[in-house]
Amino acid sequence: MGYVIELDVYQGPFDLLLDLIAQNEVDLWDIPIATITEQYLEYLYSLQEQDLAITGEFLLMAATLIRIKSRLLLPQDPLPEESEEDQEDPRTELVEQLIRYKFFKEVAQFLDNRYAEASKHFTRGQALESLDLTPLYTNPFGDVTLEALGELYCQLLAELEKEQPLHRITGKISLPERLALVRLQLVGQPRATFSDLLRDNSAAEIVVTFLAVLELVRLGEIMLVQTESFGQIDVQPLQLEVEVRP
Amino acid sequence: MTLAEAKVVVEGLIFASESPLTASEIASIMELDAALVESLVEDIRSSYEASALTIRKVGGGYQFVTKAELAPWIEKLGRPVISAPLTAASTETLAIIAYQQPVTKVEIEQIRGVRSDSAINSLLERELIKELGRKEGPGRPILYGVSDKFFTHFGLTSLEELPMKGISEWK
Amino acid sequence: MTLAEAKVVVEGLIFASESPLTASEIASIMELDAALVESLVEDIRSSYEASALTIRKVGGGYQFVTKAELAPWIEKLGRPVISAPLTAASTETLAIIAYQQPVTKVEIEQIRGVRSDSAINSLLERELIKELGRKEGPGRPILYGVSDKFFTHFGLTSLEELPMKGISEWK
Repeated sequence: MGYVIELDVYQGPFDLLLDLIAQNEVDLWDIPIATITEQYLEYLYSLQEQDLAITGEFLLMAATLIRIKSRLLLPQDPLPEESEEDQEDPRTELVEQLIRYKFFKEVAQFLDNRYAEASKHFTRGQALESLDLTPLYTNPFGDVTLEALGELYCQLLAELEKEQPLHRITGKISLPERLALVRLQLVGQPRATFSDLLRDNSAAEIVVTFLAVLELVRLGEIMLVQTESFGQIDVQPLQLEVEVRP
Repeated sequence: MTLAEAKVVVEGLIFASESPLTASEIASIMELDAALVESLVEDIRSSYEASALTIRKVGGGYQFVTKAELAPWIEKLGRPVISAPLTAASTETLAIIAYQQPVTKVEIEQIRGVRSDSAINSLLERELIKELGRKEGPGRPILYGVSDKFFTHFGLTSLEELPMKGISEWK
Repeated sequence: MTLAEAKVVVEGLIFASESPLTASEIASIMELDAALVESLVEDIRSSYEASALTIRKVGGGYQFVTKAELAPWIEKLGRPVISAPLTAASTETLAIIAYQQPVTKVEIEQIRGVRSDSAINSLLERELIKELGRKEGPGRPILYGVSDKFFTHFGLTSLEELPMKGISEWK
């Protein structure tokens, strides 16, 4: 361990390299790698002398630089199997990284300037009294019409008028039974409405029938069609593909 | 600093201060006379006459506030905006209230056969119904009726204009 | 409502809102067209030319702020600095996130050439960036993007205001 503190002056090896390149006034696309490597290592030694820890990234870059330098020094006698890619300038990848980093460093500078500018504008100092947070309905009536309200009211009254039974005998309705029943009801029918499938309209029956219908949808035996919210649900049996084998 | 420049600084200070600023606080920041600050504030106030803002004096300090007549608009700020249609339960409940008003929650529930608290609350929030007072008798339950918004929306002047087709058969 | 009245309401809403209001938010409150709101805001802005205040557009929303030249005076009010300047590491990281979002920590570190955990944490703490979800693939690393506060902090309206020169060289 010992690679702990990030260098104060430089954000990282790219930053240090860019600075060395700028100081040498050389072209980024034609870096004198030997000179730059030497100066880079010198800088790291000087840090060590000051007892400053060097982070791993700086050492990794030192290794990269030395590798590039040695590859450039190698005589150009490519082995037969070496592809063209390998003959590329070994500096290219590093230069591309440096250019990309340099761009973001400039953007960072741009952001710093924008912050300095933005921080000169002050917003309103005092909060206004607390505001009402109840929801605001942009379309409170939806698409309800007066006629629909009237009809709905009629239907509700009609339901009420239905004679209330004196006794109610409720039998337990099982899902498998209802499933079988719904299948039977749909035999030979191109379609049926959900309410066609009901017999006594009890809450329990509605729930179990609905579950049965959902199960049939899951099994791929039927599909459901509803053309408007709260409208009639149409139940349509799907054509079963029967595989016939001789 | 000219008077015009001083006026702008006073204006900025009042706006940006986190608590109402007194004339003497402004005077000490700007190294001016407090009486001069007061007269500058009067100048600023009059230059805001046509705008939405004004300078109010509270507890001896000045602060920018919106004018009182804008309150109905300002109250809309920060409120969640909902554009969902009415649910079937709310529509049924609205129908019952429109035809039977004044009506209590229990009466609504007897007709619908299900609990209607959330439907009623949603209609109240949408301001489609309002409380009309309380019914005499045990528990003094709240009576509901449709709101003015209901009348305006459907262009009604009285409840007698509600469609009656089919309803006479039941009533 | 006349245009003059609408202008006053827009002004009041922008002033009263706790956070910058967009033209479409104002439009929905006032039931007006967003383009009309934008032109009203321009009207308001020009009527504030001689005053201490101006309307700034940040992150697509409008807000009243004091003009930059008043900063030395307003600083005398002793308002706490909302956010200290960022470190160079944080600004670099933020620049990368703004251009490359959604972006992972590893991708940021590849560009910067150094570990960036603490810069990312500091940006998250300041709410200048946010997590956008996770990237598909091994380790499902977190993806980062800039937040609404990023725009206010730097007085930017949209990412398009960021410099584009030089991008073509490496993108």
